[in-house]
Amino acid sequence: MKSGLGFVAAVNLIIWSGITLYLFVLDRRLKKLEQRSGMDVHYEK
Amino acid sequence: MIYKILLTIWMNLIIAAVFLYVEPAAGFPGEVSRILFFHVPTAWVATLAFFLSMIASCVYLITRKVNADFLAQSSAELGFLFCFLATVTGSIFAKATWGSFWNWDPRQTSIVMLLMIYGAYFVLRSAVPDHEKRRVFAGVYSILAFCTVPFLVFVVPRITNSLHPEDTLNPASPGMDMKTLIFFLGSLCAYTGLFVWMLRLKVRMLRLLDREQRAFRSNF
Amino acid sequence: MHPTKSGRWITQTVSSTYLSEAVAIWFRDLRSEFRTRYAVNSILMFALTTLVAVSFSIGSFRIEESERPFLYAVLLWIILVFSALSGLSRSFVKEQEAGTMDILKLSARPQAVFLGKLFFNLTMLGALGLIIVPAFILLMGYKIKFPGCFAAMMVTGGLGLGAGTTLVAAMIAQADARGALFSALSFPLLLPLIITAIKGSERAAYGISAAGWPEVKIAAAYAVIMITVSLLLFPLIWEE
Amino acid sequence: MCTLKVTGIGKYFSTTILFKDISFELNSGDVVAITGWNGSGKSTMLRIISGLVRPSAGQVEMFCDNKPIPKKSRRRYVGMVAPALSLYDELTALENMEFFCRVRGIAYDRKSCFNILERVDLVKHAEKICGTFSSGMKQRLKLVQALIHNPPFLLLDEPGCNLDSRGIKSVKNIISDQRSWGITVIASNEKREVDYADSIVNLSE
Repeated sequence: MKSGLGFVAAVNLIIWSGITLYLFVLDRRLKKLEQRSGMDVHYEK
Repeated sequence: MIYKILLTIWMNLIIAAVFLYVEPAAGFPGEVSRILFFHVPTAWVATLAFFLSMIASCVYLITRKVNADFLAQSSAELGFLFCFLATVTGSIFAKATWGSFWNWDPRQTSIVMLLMIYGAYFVLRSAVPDHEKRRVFAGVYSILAFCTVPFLVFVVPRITNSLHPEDTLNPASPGMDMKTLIFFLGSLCAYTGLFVWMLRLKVRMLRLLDREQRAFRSNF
Repeated sequence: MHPTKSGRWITQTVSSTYLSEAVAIWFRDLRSEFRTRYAVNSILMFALTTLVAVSFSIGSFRIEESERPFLYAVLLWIILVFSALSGLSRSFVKEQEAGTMDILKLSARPQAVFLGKLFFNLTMLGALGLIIVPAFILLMGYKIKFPGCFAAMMVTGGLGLGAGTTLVAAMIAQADARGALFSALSFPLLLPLIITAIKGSERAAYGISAAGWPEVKIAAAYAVIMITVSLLLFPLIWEE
Repeated sequence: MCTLKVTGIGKYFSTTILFKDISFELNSGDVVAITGWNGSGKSTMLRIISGLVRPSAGQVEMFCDNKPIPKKSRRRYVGMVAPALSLYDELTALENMEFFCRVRGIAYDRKSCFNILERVDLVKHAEKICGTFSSGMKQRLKLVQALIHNPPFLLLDEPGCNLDSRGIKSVKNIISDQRSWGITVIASNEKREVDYADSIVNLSE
């Protein structure tokens, strides 16, 4: 195994964590907005 | 909620495994083949998204339910994003294996064509001020564009020969060992899950926006 | 049709077909065009200036003999496609600008409007081809081994060009930013046709055995499919 | 016997409401005036009835002899005049009429066209290019265009605009003629035109 692979994997993991974190934050904010406008009934818990 | 956390863990697991656990596929120089675990799923998701967008457009034109158009629009936007990612990853892969970023391989030609069609689709959406008309036009354009795709599939390969590896990463081919296959399919699933997640977020956003406009209207 | 208390009748619509109505729209467009030269001037001037520019900068000896069939086919189709894109949206855009679009919507069936406009666009393309193609062949010294196949390629290619752009023209006429939008929307749809037409023209010029004229068939199929799909979709964008 | 039934019509744009919940029903012989301030949606209302604009809510139904007229063939039953509807400027008056006859599938007949032109005093301008017409003459030709197929539903959006006293008289004649067998909807704020009507729908209320 080449030595650089660990580094590439780490960078990838960080990027992916960033993306998923962003998606989670977005999810929460949308849920709040939906609750405020009273249209969360149709959506998941 | 739980499936999103599972998806995140699964995604990270796949990345770690792809770089650190799986051996590079035979027939490619060095570690190059590892990008295929990302390139193929993005291309797959792009295809799925565009297809979904076309179906949703048809549904909108028949039923005139706004939700169908939200789905069509979100799906087209995500498809564009994934298509772009597939182009970039494919281009990097091409540089490493064939020596140039771009050489108008049939696959590259068709992907550019798709990017152009959906680029035009977004331009059309932004150019029609009336909401309902915009939805109808976008739906009509996407169906019309979809009708030209078979020609592209039929015509383009006649022009140049493909260098695109067809069999090396075909799950059915015997060249792929068990370990690679598992993580390859795992990656496909993870990407599809991610697409579904993003799609729902986008649809919810559009709904909220629409809702807001309606609420504003009923204040009168 | 419906007798009323004063004994009047709604004027009967007798023996009217989509085709006869389409022809009425086609002839009206031709008549207007003949009087104003609104579309034909812009298309032809665009085509002629491009042709002159190409011919002036390349001439008839710059490109090697062996490369000519292919490169000339590329140049010819680029000239044809882009001059068509510069003017084919005019027939719809003009209706919109003159404020006659609504009156057409009120009086004609959508399919008849589509066919009428398609016929008009094909007439424009025919005129364009009749002038530009011979001029190109003469100016550039384009030698064609199979003139019949070449002509068939031009005709089917032109048909496809008209078929693929008419619906888009109807859409952009009702949108903002009309001029630039037309090429942007049409080009991706036309790409398979252009590739086919270039290949077919090259083959006809080379004189490679063109058994069955495959490219001509593909272009014809393209035209047929686009016209059918457009006929089905046109009422959606025409009627509110 | 024809009926026009408008139920709960509303038109909204993304952030505004033009009007909502407009309902009325008309039978042959009725003349109704739609009034309202500028921008209250008079023209849009007529465009909705004619089928040019899709309402955001409610529906427009038309019946002739108790048979509903499908939306597809509505154009054969509706004649409309509006400032925004222009005729073809490059054609002569007669050519315009010929075009509308052919496109509507009516047998084109020079003599009957002249008869209609006579109703609006345009006979001597029949062979002139419309681009050279004055706005009053164009308005008269628009009236002709709306009458060419003898529609039972006549929609007039400011029929008297740009017309001189003789033109206004012919509008009056057209409306009283229409009263004898069909439905007329007038959108206007002119007192004179509103007076032709038996009932009034006010969009600004």
